[in-house]
Amino acid sequence: MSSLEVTIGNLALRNPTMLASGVMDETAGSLLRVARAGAGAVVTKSIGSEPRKGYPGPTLVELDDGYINAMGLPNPGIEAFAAEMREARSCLVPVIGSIFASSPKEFSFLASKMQDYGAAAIELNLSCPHAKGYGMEIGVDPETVFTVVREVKSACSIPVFAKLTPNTHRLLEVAKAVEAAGGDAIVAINTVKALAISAEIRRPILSNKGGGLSGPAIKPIGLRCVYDLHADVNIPIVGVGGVENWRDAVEYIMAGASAVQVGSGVGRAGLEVFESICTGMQAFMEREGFNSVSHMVGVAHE
Amino acid sequence: MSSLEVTIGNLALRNPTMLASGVMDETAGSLLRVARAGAGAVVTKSIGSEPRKGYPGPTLVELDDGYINAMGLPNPGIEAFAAEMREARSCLVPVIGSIFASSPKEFSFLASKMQDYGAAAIELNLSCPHAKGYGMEIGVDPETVFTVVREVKSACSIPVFAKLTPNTHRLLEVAKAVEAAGGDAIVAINTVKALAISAEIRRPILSNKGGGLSGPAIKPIGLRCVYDLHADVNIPIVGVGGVENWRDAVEYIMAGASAVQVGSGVGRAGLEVFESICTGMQAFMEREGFNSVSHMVGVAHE
Amino acid sequence: MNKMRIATITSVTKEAAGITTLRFRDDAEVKPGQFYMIWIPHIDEVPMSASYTSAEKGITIKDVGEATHALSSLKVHDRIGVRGPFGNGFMISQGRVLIAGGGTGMASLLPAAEAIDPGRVDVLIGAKTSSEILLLERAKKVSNEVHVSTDDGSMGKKGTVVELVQEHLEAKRYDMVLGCGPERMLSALLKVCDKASVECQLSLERYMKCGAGLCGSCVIDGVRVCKEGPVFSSAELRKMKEFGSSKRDECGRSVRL
Amino acid sequence: MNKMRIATITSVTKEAAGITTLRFRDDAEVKPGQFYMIWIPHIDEVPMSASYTSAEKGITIKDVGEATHALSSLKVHDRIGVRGPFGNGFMISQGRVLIAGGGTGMASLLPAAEAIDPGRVDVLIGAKTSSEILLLERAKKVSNEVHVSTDDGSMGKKGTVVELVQEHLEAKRYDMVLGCGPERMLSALLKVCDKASVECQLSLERYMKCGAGLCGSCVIDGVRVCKEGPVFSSAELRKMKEFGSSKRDECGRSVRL
Ligand SMILES: Cc1cc2nc3c(=O)[nH]c(=O)nc-3n(C[C@H](O)[C@H](O)[C@H](O)COP(=O)(O)OP(=O)(O)OC[C@H]3O[C@@H](n4cnc5c(N)ncnc54)[C@H](O)[C@@H]3O)c2cc1C
Ligand SMILES: Cc1cc2nc3c(=O)[nH]c(=O)nc-3n(C[C@H](O)[C@H](O)[C@H](O)COP(=O)(O)OP(=O)(O)OC[C@H]3O[C@@H](n4cnc5c(N)ncnc54)[C@H](O)[C@@H]3O)c2cc1C
Ligand SMILES: Cc1cc2nc3c(=O)[nH]c(=O)nc-3n(C[C@H](O)[C@H](O)[C@H](O)COP(=O)(O)O)c2cc1C
Ligand SMILES: Cc1cc2nc3c(=O)[nH]c(=O)nc-3n(C[C@H](O)[C@H](O)[C@H](O)COP(=O)(O)O)c2cc1C
Ligand code: FES
Ligand code: FES
Repeated sequence: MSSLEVTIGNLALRNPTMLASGVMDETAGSLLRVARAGAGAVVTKSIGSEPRKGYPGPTLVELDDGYINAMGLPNPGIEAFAAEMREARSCLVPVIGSIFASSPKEFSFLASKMQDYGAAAIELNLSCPHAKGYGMEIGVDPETVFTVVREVKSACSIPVFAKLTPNTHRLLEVAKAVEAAGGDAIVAINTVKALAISAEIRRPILSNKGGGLSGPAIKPIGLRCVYDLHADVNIPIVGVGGVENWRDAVEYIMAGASAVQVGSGVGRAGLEVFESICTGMQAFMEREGFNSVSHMVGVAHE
Repeated sequence: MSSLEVTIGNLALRNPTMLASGVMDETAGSLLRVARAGAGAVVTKSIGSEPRKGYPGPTLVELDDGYINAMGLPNPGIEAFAAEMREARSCLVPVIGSIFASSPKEFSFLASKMQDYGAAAIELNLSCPHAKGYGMEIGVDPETVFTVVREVKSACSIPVFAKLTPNTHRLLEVAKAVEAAGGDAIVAINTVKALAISAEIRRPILSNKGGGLSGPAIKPIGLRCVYDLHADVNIPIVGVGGVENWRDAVEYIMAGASAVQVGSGVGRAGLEVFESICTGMQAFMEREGFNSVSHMVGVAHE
Repeated sequence: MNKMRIATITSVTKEAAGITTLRFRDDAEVKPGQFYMIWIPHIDEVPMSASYTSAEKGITIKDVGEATHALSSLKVHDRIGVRGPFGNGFMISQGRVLIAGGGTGMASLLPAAEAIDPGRVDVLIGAKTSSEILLLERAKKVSNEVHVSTDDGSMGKKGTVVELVQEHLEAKRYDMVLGCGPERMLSALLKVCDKASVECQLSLERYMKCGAGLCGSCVIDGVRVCKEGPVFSSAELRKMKEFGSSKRDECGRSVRL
Repeated sequence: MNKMRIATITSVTKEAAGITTLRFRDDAEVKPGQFYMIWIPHIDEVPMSASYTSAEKGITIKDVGEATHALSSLKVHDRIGVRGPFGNGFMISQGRVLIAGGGTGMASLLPAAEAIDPGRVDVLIGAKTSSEILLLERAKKVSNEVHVSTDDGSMGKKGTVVELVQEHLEAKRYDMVLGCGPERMLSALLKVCDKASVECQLSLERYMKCGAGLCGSCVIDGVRVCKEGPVFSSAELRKMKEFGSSKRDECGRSVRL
């Protein structure tokens, strides 16, 4: 029987699906629920130093083929998040702590807190497209990214993943900076800069105006990033963007991802999405003679 | 009655819809047909100095919400294109000559040819995401773009539009370079870098592997680019990306576009797309009390 | 998938002090107990239960802050954005039904009451004082057994609506209780129903951002109120540690109710 | 919208020298005269008419270059990608129908012949020499009137299939002619039909890249052969300046036929 187990660096997962940051992952209760639903790992909402309310509504636009969101990085702050992590840790699967910050020092501080809370790995959000001073403003500059990753690496001993933005022509340079700084994996992609307008109201729908596009609309974009990254970097890649069925997941893995994350798919396909990806992937692997997921990683390059 | 007439710089159009470059615009016959179908202007296929076959198939992947293409800039070359322009020029609407090249000098050469052929304006393709040495490799560098636009401007007297890529975080800088160099308008956006993989065949579907995403999937991305551009530059903007009905067109115009182009919409909604956008837009304008398209331009910023 | 539509206000009705009903046309099919996300341009987007579920939909708003104040101030011809309907709605069961609403809770309960044949539904409405008793006339159209309680005794029975429910459950056999109102009331209601061994379905409120089951801001014990709720059965409610005790604020912090 | 599917070859039949039929399962509904875009991984994607339109589809390939050679070399269990069906297909008309095919043109005509009640269809097959006469046995199953012409007279009438058509049109009343083959043949065929005042539908070939009505590489006088064609009526063909005289190469240059 084909095995779905994978490892990202030294992190072992029962299957290659993870919950993406920002979706049902702000509370212990929801993290535990997603783990029970079958995810191989769960990533927390991106947590910052201070509590943040996020933007006023609307924060989400629903499209036929995805969503545009500008939540504004709402989060309870790293102190209050201790309680959630304490409970979430009891989960069957690794809990990966996502963090955002505006300086290398702040990133290191948050990372060591997350490690203390029992996170199995850190995911650096270097890629939020709609929060001024955070996210992709940092993540498009290879030097800044290098510094952030190196400082976080020296501040903690658990694996450090860097989540990158597709909104730049310098993705590969940024990824190489992550690798050079000792980053353990690259997570690609965060949302794509986008906007929705209401013709009748004559203004942008999101209160923040700009937002980030996710879901099936961006799958071909994410797939391209993962494919290009696989050709250029040697650390593992986690594929994100529009994954909502086994075929999407297999495509990402063949492009070069060692695992995938599911965000919008939770809203669009329900929490069953993790189990149905795994069942479908296993059937595909048996049909096509793949014994393990690792044998599929990057085969589209051959 | 609300008027659909618009002007882009000194170019007057009977309505704000144009055929986008690369779609049914390689021959005089097809350009004339699209003009008859109701477009306010037609843009030719991007023409280079020499004939090019383009890539082997597959060159197109069809998706639920768009296409991924890597045609490879097939074109008959500027010399052979003289005959097409001679015939197409008899068309009721302006014919805009799109050109691609690998140096400022080559761009100028092609532009002056197009002017001789009777083009009403030039569109510089600075943004093709899948042809090595052309397109977006040039279009992400503000200095190169400045030089190209300035040289083309001095080589011809007709308006010069610069078509930009969304695959960069430097879009606004590039647009400002166009403006500073005397460019008459910005066309945004070209396709978004993308990939499609076949799980069963275990490889990318397009022969070129990477391609460009177009259609509804990228509408929110194009809208965002146009919105951001309108806030930052003062020359007119032509919106492209996923326009296939009047609502899409109105959204682009409210975001800041003076006109829109339709590419994928021709394949997805048929040649009727131009007429149906115009009819719908006119009805909307009458319902909402807009006398002219120019009154809608950029209103989403107010 | 619930795309935003723009709707025009067709009527504005002042129901009581600070309570306004807006009607608008929207073609979506809405079940009693479901809610909309309502966009008030330039202000905010907030969840509102459908208080009318026919072709001309309605919402009934209590003015408690910026968004609800702006909503309450809209006029005929003004425009709002609507997404939805979201959530599960009430399951209209067989047998005798008792409906118990506190405050704007009545807004989502009345469409449920109207969906039940008149002979088998009794309605109890609670408020602090008589001027806050909501939708009484509309309730009387669907049931001959409509009773009221006020904290100050200015109308109907003096006391809470939960006490009124308890009296009814003791006096008469009901097969189902439907409730909506402040969570402390709902938590007391669940106890009363459990004691009388009558099933209930209660509609909860949590801080909602996306409304679409995505962001997780509305979770109670990991359950999304916007998706798996807002209506929960006795069995589900009994399992929820946070029910009646804590909720999440805009930042996702746990706060006491 | 025509997404790529991966199909597995279920049978390979050598029809004649250099001519191969591949069968594969594809659930799309295909009309006679429509075509697929066939992806041969690592090689190319090329247009191929459906020569079988039942659940187990088929294509009949003439080996003329890299892609067709690779296709002709496939074995059972090999995989191809298929998009489509594309194009309009033949309109199956009332009355007596005469079918005239040259070369692999028979591939798209036979499904049309099979869709017409046997009593009212005659089939004419042309080729250079007897070994290149295609699908004769299959044609005989749908019509008692199957005739052959060869340039060298090695089988049937010596001469072109157009001459054979002319004879038939003179001898018998037909309501419609369906034709497919090299464009010079089709152009002669149109003249013959016009002279006899019989309507025809002819299937054209042009360089196709997208197959989906988008890129414009297949246009003839501004008309997309992949979308509005590949089958055109006499009236449409008469208006086309490029018909029978020029086509476009891979670069979009006009070249003589
Ligand atoms: C499923 C559901 C149905 C509802 N139905 C109705 C209804 O029919 N009629 C009615 O008057 N009210 C209803 N509400 C409550 C209503 O959404 C809030 O009163 C409103 O959002 C307050 O916004 P504000 O800006 O006016 O007040 P604020 O000053 O912003 O907040 C006042 C209080 O309202 C709550 N609140 C604020 N924003 C939200 C939000 N986005 N989601 C949930 N709660 C929020 C918080 O508890 C806050 O403390 C419903 C809430 C939910 C969750
Ligand atoms: C609608 C349609 C239906 C067709 N049906 C059949 C069929 O049933 N059986 C069959 O054997 N052939 C059919 N063809 C022709 C077939 O597509 C070409 O023979 C094939 O593409 C040649 O490819 P190659 O690489 O083998 O040859 P190449 O050496 O690449 O080319 C040989 C010649 O084939 C033509 N050709 C090449 N590529 C294309 C292309 N993408 N589109 C159109 N023509 C091309 C050109 O005229 C070229 O000169 C059809 C063509 C069209 C347009
Ligand atoms: C509502 C929402 C909130 C998100 N919040 C975060 C976040 O806090 N941190 C982060 O790194 N990514 C965030 N993302 C991005 C996702 O993790 C993911 O990268 C993106 O949505 C693409 O994946 P998908 O198509 O599966 O949603 C968010 C996405 C959505 C839709
Ligand atoms: C098949 C195809 C070919 C294209 N060729 C060109 C081209 O030659 N030059 C160019 O500037 N843009 C080209 N484009 C990009 C379009 O002009 C347009 O910018 C893009 O497709 C987004 O618009 P749409 O969503 O309306 O298609 C091409 C697009 C497609 C789909
Ligand atoms: S409000 Fe976002 S999940 Fe419920
Ligand atoms: S092949 Fe592209 S339009 Fe016909």
